[in-house]
Parts: sequence; structure tokens; C-alpha cells
Amino acid sequence: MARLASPDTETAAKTPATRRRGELSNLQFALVVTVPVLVFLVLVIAYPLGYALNLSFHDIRFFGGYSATWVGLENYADVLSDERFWNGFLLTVRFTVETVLLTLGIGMALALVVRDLPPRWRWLRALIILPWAVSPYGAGIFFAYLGRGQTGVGTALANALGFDTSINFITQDLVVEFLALGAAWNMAPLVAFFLLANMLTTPPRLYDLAKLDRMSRFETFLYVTLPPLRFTLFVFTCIITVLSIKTFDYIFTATQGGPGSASSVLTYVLYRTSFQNLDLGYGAAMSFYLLALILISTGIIFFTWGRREARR
Amino acid sequence: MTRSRITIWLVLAIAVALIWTFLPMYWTVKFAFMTKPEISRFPPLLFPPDPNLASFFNIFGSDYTLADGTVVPASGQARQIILGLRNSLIVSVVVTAVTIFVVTPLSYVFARMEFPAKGKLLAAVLLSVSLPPVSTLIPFYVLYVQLDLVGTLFGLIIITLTITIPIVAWVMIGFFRNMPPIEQLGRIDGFSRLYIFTRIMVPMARSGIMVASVIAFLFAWNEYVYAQVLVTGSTAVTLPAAMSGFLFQAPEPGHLAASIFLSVLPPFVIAFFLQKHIAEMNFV
Amino acid sequence: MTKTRGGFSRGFTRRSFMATGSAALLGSTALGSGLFSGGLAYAQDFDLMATSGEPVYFRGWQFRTDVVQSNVDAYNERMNGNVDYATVTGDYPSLMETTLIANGDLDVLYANPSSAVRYMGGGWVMPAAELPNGQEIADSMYDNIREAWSVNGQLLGLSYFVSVRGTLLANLQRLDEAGFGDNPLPTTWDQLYETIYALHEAGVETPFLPHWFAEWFGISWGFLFEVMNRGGQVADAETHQPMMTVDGPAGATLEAWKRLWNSGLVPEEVLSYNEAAYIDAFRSGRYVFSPQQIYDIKTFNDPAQSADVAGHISLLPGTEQSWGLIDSAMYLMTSRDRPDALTDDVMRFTSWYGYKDENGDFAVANRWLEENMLFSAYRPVMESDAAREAIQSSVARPEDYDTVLEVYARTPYPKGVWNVVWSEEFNVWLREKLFSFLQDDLPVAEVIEEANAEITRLNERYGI
Amino acid sequence: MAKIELNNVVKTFGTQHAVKNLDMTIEDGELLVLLGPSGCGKSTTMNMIAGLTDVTSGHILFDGHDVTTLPPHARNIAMVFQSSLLYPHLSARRNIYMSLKRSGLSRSDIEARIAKAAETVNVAHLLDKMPNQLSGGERQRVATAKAIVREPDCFLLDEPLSALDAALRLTLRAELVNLQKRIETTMVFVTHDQVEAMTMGDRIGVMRDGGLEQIGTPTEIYNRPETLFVAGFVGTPPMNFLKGAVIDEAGKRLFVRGALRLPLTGESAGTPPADQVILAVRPHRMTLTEPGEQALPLKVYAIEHLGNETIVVCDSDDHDRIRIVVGSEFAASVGSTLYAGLDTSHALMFDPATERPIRAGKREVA
Repeated sequence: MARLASPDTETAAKTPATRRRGELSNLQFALVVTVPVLVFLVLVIAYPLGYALNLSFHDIRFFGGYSATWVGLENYADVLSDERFWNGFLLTVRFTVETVLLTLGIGMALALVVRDLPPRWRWLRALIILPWAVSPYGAGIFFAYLGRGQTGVGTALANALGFDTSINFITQDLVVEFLALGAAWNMAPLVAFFLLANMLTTPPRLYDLAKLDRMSRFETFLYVTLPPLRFTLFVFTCIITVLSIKTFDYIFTATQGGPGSASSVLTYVLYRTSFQNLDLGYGAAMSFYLLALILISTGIIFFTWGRREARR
Repeated sequence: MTRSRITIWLVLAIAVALIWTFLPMYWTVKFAFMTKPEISRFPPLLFPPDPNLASFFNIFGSDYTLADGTVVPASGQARQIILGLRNSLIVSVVVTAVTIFVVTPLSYVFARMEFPAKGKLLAAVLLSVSLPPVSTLIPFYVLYVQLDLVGTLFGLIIITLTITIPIVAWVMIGFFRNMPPIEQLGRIDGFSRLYIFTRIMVPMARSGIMVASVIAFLFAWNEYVYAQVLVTGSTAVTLPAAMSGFLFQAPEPGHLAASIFLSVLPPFVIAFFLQKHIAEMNFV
Repeated sequence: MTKTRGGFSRGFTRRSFMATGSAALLGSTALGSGLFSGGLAYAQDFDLMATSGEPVYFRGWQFRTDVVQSNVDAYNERMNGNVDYATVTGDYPSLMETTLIANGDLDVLYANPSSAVRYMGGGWVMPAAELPNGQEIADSMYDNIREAWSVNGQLLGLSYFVSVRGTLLANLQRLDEAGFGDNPLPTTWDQLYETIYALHEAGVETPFLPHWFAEWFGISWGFLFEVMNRGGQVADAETHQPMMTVDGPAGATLEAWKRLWNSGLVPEEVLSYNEAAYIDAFRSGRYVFSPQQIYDIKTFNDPAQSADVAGHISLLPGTEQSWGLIDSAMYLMTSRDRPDALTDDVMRFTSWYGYKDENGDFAVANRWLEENMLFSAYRPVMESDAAREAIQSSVARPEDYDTVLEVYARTPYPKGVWNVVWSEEFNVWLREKLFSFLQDDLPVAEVIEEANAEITRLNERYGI
Repeated sequence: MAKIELNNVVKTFGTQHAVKNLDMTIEDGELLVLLGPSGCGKSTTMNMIAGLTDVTSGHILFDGHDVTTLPPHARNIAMVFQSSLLYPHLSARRNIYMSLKRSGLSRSDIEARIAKAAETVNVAHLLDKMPNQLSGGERQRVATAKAIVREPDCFLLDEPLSALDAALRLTLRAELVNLQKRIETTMVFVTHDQVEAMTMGDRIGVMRDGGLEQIGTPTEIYNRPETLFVAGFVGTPPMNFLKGAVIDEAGKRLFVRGALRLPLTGESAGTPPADQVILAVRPHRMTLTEPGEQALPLKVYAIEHLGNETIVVCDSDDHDRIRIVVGSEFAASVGSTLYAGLDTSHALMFDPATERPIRAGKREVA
């Protein structure tokens, strides 16, 4: 047998070069699918940003006659000397750091638990994902009822065990930690699943190696399980940081920023300023500090950690 | 997998994981099966003493007679709950469909093609992830008033897309990046870019698209901040906005719990059946 | 008939705001429509039949929406109306304000007087005085309430309900258990606090649930009424100048609060309660005393709703001092741009719903009284036999009927801080400051000084 | 069947030059192997031949026709990708079918061709399996069937065997060569494995940093490497390099390095004197010897027994790794010193500055 070709098929297989005209180039194809979406997105980014930017240079008043007075950078300067802003800022940072650590830690723990499930028990994995499907405001309601001394599980258990006391987590000292725990409850399953997907790609031989090296469980985790997960952890650190700083509905339904202003994170301060006080110019200026906080935090994470991971 | 044996530690760990997962939900959802006095009892009850389904009937507008003959009246919020359920389904399904339809080609292009200004455009897409809804609410509201979109499903769908598109794009770009260079195979076989994309890449990306759909659906279904301002008190009210009526002002923890229970069912079902795809798609 | 609705300035206001951000996007809303109000062909009898066929948007917060809906249905059916009713949930006053600023689809809404004054200041409200039967409506109200609801002599809205927030409720059963059953109930705040500490000595862990919850009508209102109950004023009713002093009622209130907080008798979580949690907490029977809505006496004494305390909830007598403040709500009409015919329909519906129906009955007000013990501003409603029956069926002891009326009659209204455009802003400020006062243990004098300064600042800002 | 010419082909990605001024001719029916380390531009070159990557400048000709701007399918080529890529969601049969879907052939013709191609590479029994049900070797065969079913003018294979184990690679290598000879089609084969290149190629093109270092038959490449890089890259074990100098001593040229003084013989005898040269010699051309002026002292680093022979891996005095092939019975302890002599008639001399061979009389040119 020499060749498969037969004369009649040869011409057909040799398609003439005419198709080239009908085929889109990379750029054209990219333009066709991206431009409409990008225009949409740019509008929905640019419009509110531009609007808010304009507001932020004005003092907006609705009462005693509407007025918008140009005040330049005054709003921005005022924010920096606003005690409520700094209080909210510190609470946001505290909430975010705690949420990130708890979410990653708990996500990791969940992943380790479901990884080791024997095949017949694998269906349990499906249950662990469920809290992720709960909305932030739903999670807020759950944790409000769970944490309050009046309705909470602490009080119920304490009394069931015979202690006549009320255990309350919604206190000035604990509320942020408690909220972070709730946020972690909400988001950790997703982290767990992506970590699990990565863990399953680690060659089992490495674990045998670790055993031969007589590594302790902890060392095995540290030197075998953890390294391939680092990029995933980095990505989720970024995601959870952004989501935590942005979070509003969760805190709105859980504590309304309370008790007092103990959980009035920046988004809540912003909500009060813009919605309750209708101080729109000032609120807009504050929202740019909030945006800056988000960008700077993710920037810091990227430059101190992400670039190292990306190079790897 | 290092050890697949069931040890006492593993059982313990599973127990803790399950308690962690279900306790917070259970604690509120149990209210749905309790009467008002039972809910407000102090110290709080660990279990519904005499479970009943009154709240579920009430939120759909029916009175319910308890075993002892007490009639629990229907909720006045029932109309909004029913409306909210319908609207939430419409919004979520439409948003999911549009998001997937738009984002799949978008992220494919960003993940696998080179073109000018790609980096900057990508940055713009991702920047919109970090815009907090609280700060864009007022501008959007004003715009919507001018466009007469307040209180419309269409308006809510548009604004929800601004949340889902960047996030889903983010996930899908990662997913497409990790796929083998299959389009080269397709080009050798003489297929157009459109054919390669629609008939080869999309079928191959099925599990990624599934996960992206779940994410889009969840974000749309769970959206509350914009809905609160844009559609509360209108015929376009969504379930979260309708539910919040049980949370503020007049106390109806039972109804709240019943409607939360209702509201987590669809995402639960979806997440439950699609979780295996999540484990498959490894996008980062 | 000419009316001064100020339609022009209102339209202008909104457009200016929107133009601030987006001149290019601005569509041209009909400027002229608001210029002259719908000239209702005002005849002797106010014809309540709707004519325009266009929807009238009626929005309220979530309270017995079943009752509201059935009332609205009745109007729509009998008066050929096209009223679209829905509840607005969440942060009600802020959401309403946003809608009003934006000239959204909203014609009739619930509003507390302080919000109403603010909306009026924004130029978004068509006062009730502009109803063809406005004078008649005003005349049938109790004077003190009409005054509370008026700005510059103009009645803002119609009566939804009048209640006493901060009526001091007592759980008689818990008092008995603690061995205090035979003691007379406290009649002043100072006596109340003494009893609370005595109860605590006697082993009651949580004798008092103070009005310190997180809603906009929570802790700040708690402060307002305690100051007034002690005979003080937060700000002058006419000039709105601050009137708090360290050695006066304001100081006494804060001193009492500080002692209560530092004694640890009040769980910190109260500070994060919404009203649902606040009512549930008292309903659980955990607490002995608590300032609550007067109409919730009915809720708490209803076995179907509050099995643990039903039949045991009484109230402190109003013999020595007042308790609480007038918490009321109105039906307000907005001044949004809309066709004149529709404006006429809005007026017809508001009058029917907020005053008398086509048969001349206070149908809606009477129903509220019967179903939920919601009091009305209309004298004929409150002085009817039906009202007596409604109240008597809701109280724990027969003698409480008189106490209810006694407390109701004495209740003050904080006009100085409520009938002013900055009321909500001051409220938000006060709320945060009071939380901080408790949690950060701020000195009493400092808080009072700052509160006075804040009022002065707001007065200056708004040129009052 | 096609003769493929690359004329001054350049490919840049941004500022990075992936392929630099490449001139190359692939003869009709020839199996050309493109060999080089990863990142040398060999895959880019193949992609340009296939039409998958646009050429920045220069021309590609198939049988004298300029195809530079033609899309891949218009060039009538077939390609097998790294790890024998297949559409993962399609069966083997559908995968092969996809090659002809756009050909315009009738359904029955396509069926016949698929059957024939499957038979040719012996995968007829696998046609209804999905790619993830196939073993590595089976995938490779299916990918080959998918390629030959088009009856292309040219096969392009991009490291198709790289993910397979050694034994399977050996088998499939022979199969591919056999197939190529049977169907007499031009084939370009990209690999970084020099053994694969030597065993398969009619000719080998060695690439480095986007440029062609040398193109020639395996024998030429092996015996007459034209650059230091090629010399070091091709051959197992690789060539040994010794730095030193060439001096003229009484009309005879000597390679001098420390105490070592080696008279140059054979071709290298013509090497002009130079201060710095690199002497390259195959391990097979070195022998163990007694200490002396012509012996290179080495320290044993490792000993690799191959059965028929033994490779002694040593460190030279200036820490160059030197390998010597000796008889299979050789034994020595690691760290011990031994002495090696070498046959300079088989040694090549390179100029370290240009990395090119120093030929007699050409020294001054460089």
C-alpha cells in the first residue's frame, strides 16, 4: 500500500484559499464578542463612578430648597477627620482580616475532612457545600438568631445543661469576631471545594514519601498538602478580602451595625451617611475611600504574595 | 488519598463539619415549625416541641388550624411572597442565561486570544468586581428613575448582570485558560473560529459552564442590596425584598424562617447536584 | 380654585439634583404638570368615586398588610378605584426618601410625623390641608395631635394611628413570683429604677428591658420620652433651640442609664435588636418591665400570640407623670409630577381611606382600633363605644382600661426635635451617640453638651 | 506530497523574537526532525508551517506556492499535537471524522477512508471509545489515524510521544517511521529528545534561540556538528569538552591544558595555534591509560553500567564533567583518580568565542 489518496478525493481535500475571507481574525472575533459586553460594563462602571465623583465635590442639600454647592475637595478632607469613618475603617479591617483567616482556615479544614472520606461516604461532600448557597442576608439572619442571648444556641445549650444564664455573642467586644465566623460559614464551603479539587491532583506517592520520611501529620500537611494549594489560597484571599470589605446586607440583617456602632463597618457608615442622612456628597467622597481600600488591599496582597505565586 | 479508613477521628471530624454546616440554618429554620409563643420562649427551645406547618401555609395566604384548634391567620405579606418567588425565579433564570450567553465567549476570548489592549480591558472587567453596591446605589437609582426602570424586572435584571458578569467572567477565564490547545486541532481540521467555539469549546467546557451558571444563579437569587432599593414595594419585588418584611418592624420569625427555608431550597438543589462539577473544574 | 402646592419649585428641585450627576442623560420630564394642582371641582359633597383610571400608588411599612389590603380592595371595588398597594420593607424612611427625591411612583404613603416634616421640607409632600375637606378633617382631630402633625399651621396628613411608644408595661406574673405582687406599681421613672434594682436583689436576673434597641425609633426615642416624662424638653417646640441640661431631666435620664448599663442588668444584645427581637424578648416573659407600644398590650395579652405572658401584662399608672411619647403615623400625599386627574384620585382615595368612607363612617380607623387597638387622632373614633370595647378586651385587668386612657391623655410629643427638617439627622446622630455613651462610658455632661451643640449646628445648617 | 520552503521567516511576540530569520527547505517525502530544547522556537516554526501562527515576516512555500497567508486547512497538512491531543468529548471515530468534516466528501467516502486509516494504524477496534478510555499509545495511534485520513501533503507532529513511557515510545517511533515510508509523505517532527531525532529523522534541524543551528542527516549532525551547542546536544552520552590551547611545537600542533600535552592528529592537526580552544571528543573516543603527559587526570564521580559497556563519569581538574565509555567489566571506586587518553584524530576543535569549529586555515576568519 503506497498512499491512501485516490484522484477523485484529492481535489476535494485541497480546499481552495477562498475561505480565508469568510474567517474572522483573532481581533475581529474578539471584538465581536467582547465589545458589546465591554461597552455595557464600562457604562455600568463609568456611570456610577462618574456620578459619584461629581457628587463628591458638592455639598448636596435637599431641605430648605435643593442645593448643590461646589466644595472641591472639602468632603474628602472632612472624611479624614471623621471619627465615625475611622471607627468604621478599623472595624472593616478587623472584620476583613478575621473573615479571610477564618474562611481559609475553615475551608481548609472542611476540605481535609471530605478528602479523606471513603467512597461510600462521598455523598457527604454535597452537604458541606450548602451554606455557600445561602445568601449573605440569610446568613445574617441565621447568625443574628444564633448569637443573641435571647434566642441563641449558647443560651439554649447552657440552660439545657442546667446553667441558668444567657450566653450572648452580640457584644461590643465579640460582635465582629462573631460576624466574621458567620461570614466564614457562608463562604468557606466554596474555598473547601476548590482546595479539594487541587488536593486531589497531588500525587498520592508524595504522601508515601512523607510517611517514609516519618513526617508528622502536621509536617505532612505543611510540606505535602499545602504547597500545591498556595495559588488557590492566594486567589481566595483576594476574593474574600474584596467580598468582606464590600459586605453590607449581611451586617445589615445580622446586627444593623450594632450593638451601638460596634459593627458599623465602612459600608454601614456609608449607608447611614448617604441613605439616612442624605448627605450624598460626603457619602460619595467616603465611597471613594472605600474603593481605595479595596484596591489597595488587593494590591498589597498581590504584590507581597501573588507575584511570588505567579512566578512559581 | 492517604487513608480511606473510617477512624474515630474521621467520624468525629465529619460530625463537627456537619454540625458546623447545619446548626446555623437549623437554628432559624426551626422557627418555621413553631408557634409564636414557642419561638419567643426563654430560654430558647432546642427543638420544636410540637412541629406544625402553619408558617408555610400562612406565607402563601392560607389560615392554618393547629391541633388545639387555634387558628393561625394568613400573612398579609403572602401576595408579595408569591410575587417575590415568581420574580426571583424570572430574574435569576434570565440573569443566569444572559450571563452565560455573554460571558462564555467573552472569557474564551480573554483566556485564549491575543489582541491589543487586552490587559487593560480585563482590568476594567475585574475592577467592576470591586465596586461596592452601597456606593453605586444612589447613582443607579437616579439613572433608573430617569430611564423609568425603578420597580421593573427589566431594570433589576440589568443591574444584577453588572454583578454576575464580572464575577462569572473571572471564573470562566481561569477555566478556559486551563483547557488544552484544542482550537489548533480545530483549525487544522478546517473549522471556523465560530464553529470551534460553539461546537468544540463550549461542549468541552460543559462542567465549567455549569459551575458558572450556579454562581450566576446564586448571585442573582441572593441579591438584596439593589433589590431593596429598586423593587421593594413594586410588582417587581423579589423574594429577599419581600421576606425582609418579616424581619423589620412587625415580628414574624416563623414566617421569616419559612420564607428563608423556601428561598434556600432552589439554590440548595442546584448546588447539591452540581457540586461535583465544582470539584472538576479547578479554575485557579 | 387656586392652591399653593409649590409644584414648580418641587419639579425644579428634583431636576436640579439629577442634573448634578448626569445632565446628558436627563430626559425632559413634563415641567408643566406640577404647576397647577388638579382643580377638583369642589362641590358641597366630596365625590369619592375615582375617575382617572390610572393607578394610585399607596405604600406602607409591613403591619397587618392583610387588613390594609382588604381595605384597599374595598375602596377599589366600591369607588371604582385603581389603588396599587404594596409594602416597602427594610429601612422604610430612607427608602421612601429616596423614592421621593427621585420622583418615583408614589402617591400615598405612611409616615411618622418627623419624617413627614422632613419630606415637607424637601417639598415632596402635598399637605392634607389641600384636600377639599381638609379643614373638616383637621377639626375632627384632637388638638394636641393636630398640632403635632402640622407645620406652619398646615396639617400634613391624615390619621393612620396614634399610639404611645414607651408605655411602661409590667409582667404581673413575674412580679408575683418575685414577691412584689402586693407592692403598688411604680409611678415615676425614679421609682421604676428603684423597683428594678430591688427586683434584682430579690433574684430576678433581667428585671428590665429598656428601650435601647437599634431601630431608628429605638434608643433615641427612648431618650426623648424619658426626658419628657421627667418633665424636660430636648429642644424648644417653636424655636428648636436645644434645652438639655446636666442637672435637669436630660442629665437625670443619662445618669439613670449609666447606672443601669454599668450594673450589667441589661444584656448588651438589646442594643442590636430590631423591633421584632425587642417584642419577642418581652413576650418570652424573661423581663418584668419594659417600655412598649401601647397597642402591643393587646398582642401580649393574646394567648395565641404570646402564650407565656398572656393575661399578665399590665401598665404603669399615669398618675404622677407621663410615660412614653406619642408615636403616630399619617397617610401622606406626595406632590410628584402626575396628571391632574390622577391627583384628584389621590385626594379621593386618601380622604376615603384616612378619614371617612362614602357612607361617612371612619371605616378604616374603626377597624384598626378593633383589630389591633390602634388609636386614632379622630375624636369621634376614640369616643365611641366600639373603642371602649376594643380596649377593654385587650387589657389584663379591668382597671387597666382607665390607666390606658390616662396614660394616653398625658403623653407628650417632642415637637422641638420632630417638627423640624433635621429631625431624622439628629435622630441618627443621637442614636449613635447614645450607644457610644453606654458602651464607651462617656461622661453625662459631655454627651449633653455635644447633643446641644449638634442641635445648634443643625439649626445653623438649615437656617433655623 | 510537498516540498516546503521557509524563506527568511521571522516571528515576534511583542518584543520577543521567537524565530529569527529562518531559512529551511524540507524535501518532498522527507522526514525532517526539528530538534532543540524547550523554548528554542521549534514548535513556533511548526505552527507557522501549519498556518496556526501568523508569520511576522518572510515566506513559506509549499511546492513553490506561497502559502504564507493561507489558513491551516487550505494547506492540506495534518498535524498531531503534543500528547496526541484529541477532542475529549468525541469518540475516536468522531475525532477522525472531524478531519474530513469540512472536506466535502460524501458520507460513504468518509466512512471508507476512516476504516482504511484505522486499519493502517491498527485502531479499528478502538473507534467507538472516548479519548479518556484510551491508553497513551492508543491515543497516539488514533491521533495518527486522524492525521493520515486526510491524505495530507505534509504531516506535522509536535512532540506526540513526549508523554509516553520509554518502551512505548520505542515501539511507536518505529511505527511512525514505517508509516511515513509507506505513505511517502513529507513529515515534520518536533522533539526535544535527541535520541528520537537521531533514530527517526531523514534529516535533523537543530534549533536554538529561534535560529537554526544546523540542518543535516543524523550522521552529519553527529559527526560534524557545526556549533558547540549541537555538539553538546546530540549524542548519548554527550560530547566531552576540554578547554585548553593549541600551540605549535616544531611544526606539530599540540593541545595543551595544564600538564596535558596532546599531539593533534588527523583532521585536527591542521588547527592553527590559539590561546583558547575547546576540544570536543565523543566519550567513545577516550580510553583509560597510564599517567603521563598525554593522559588527563580525572576523579571518578559515578559509574554507569549499561551491560555491554560502562560509562565512567568523572570530574576534570577544572570541574568539567567528562564521560568515558569503557568495557563492561570496568570497576573503580568513586573518588579514585584515573587517567584518560584520547584519540585526537576524532576530536573537534571549537573556538569558544564563536562556538564554531576551527578548521585548518580558517582561524583568521573568525
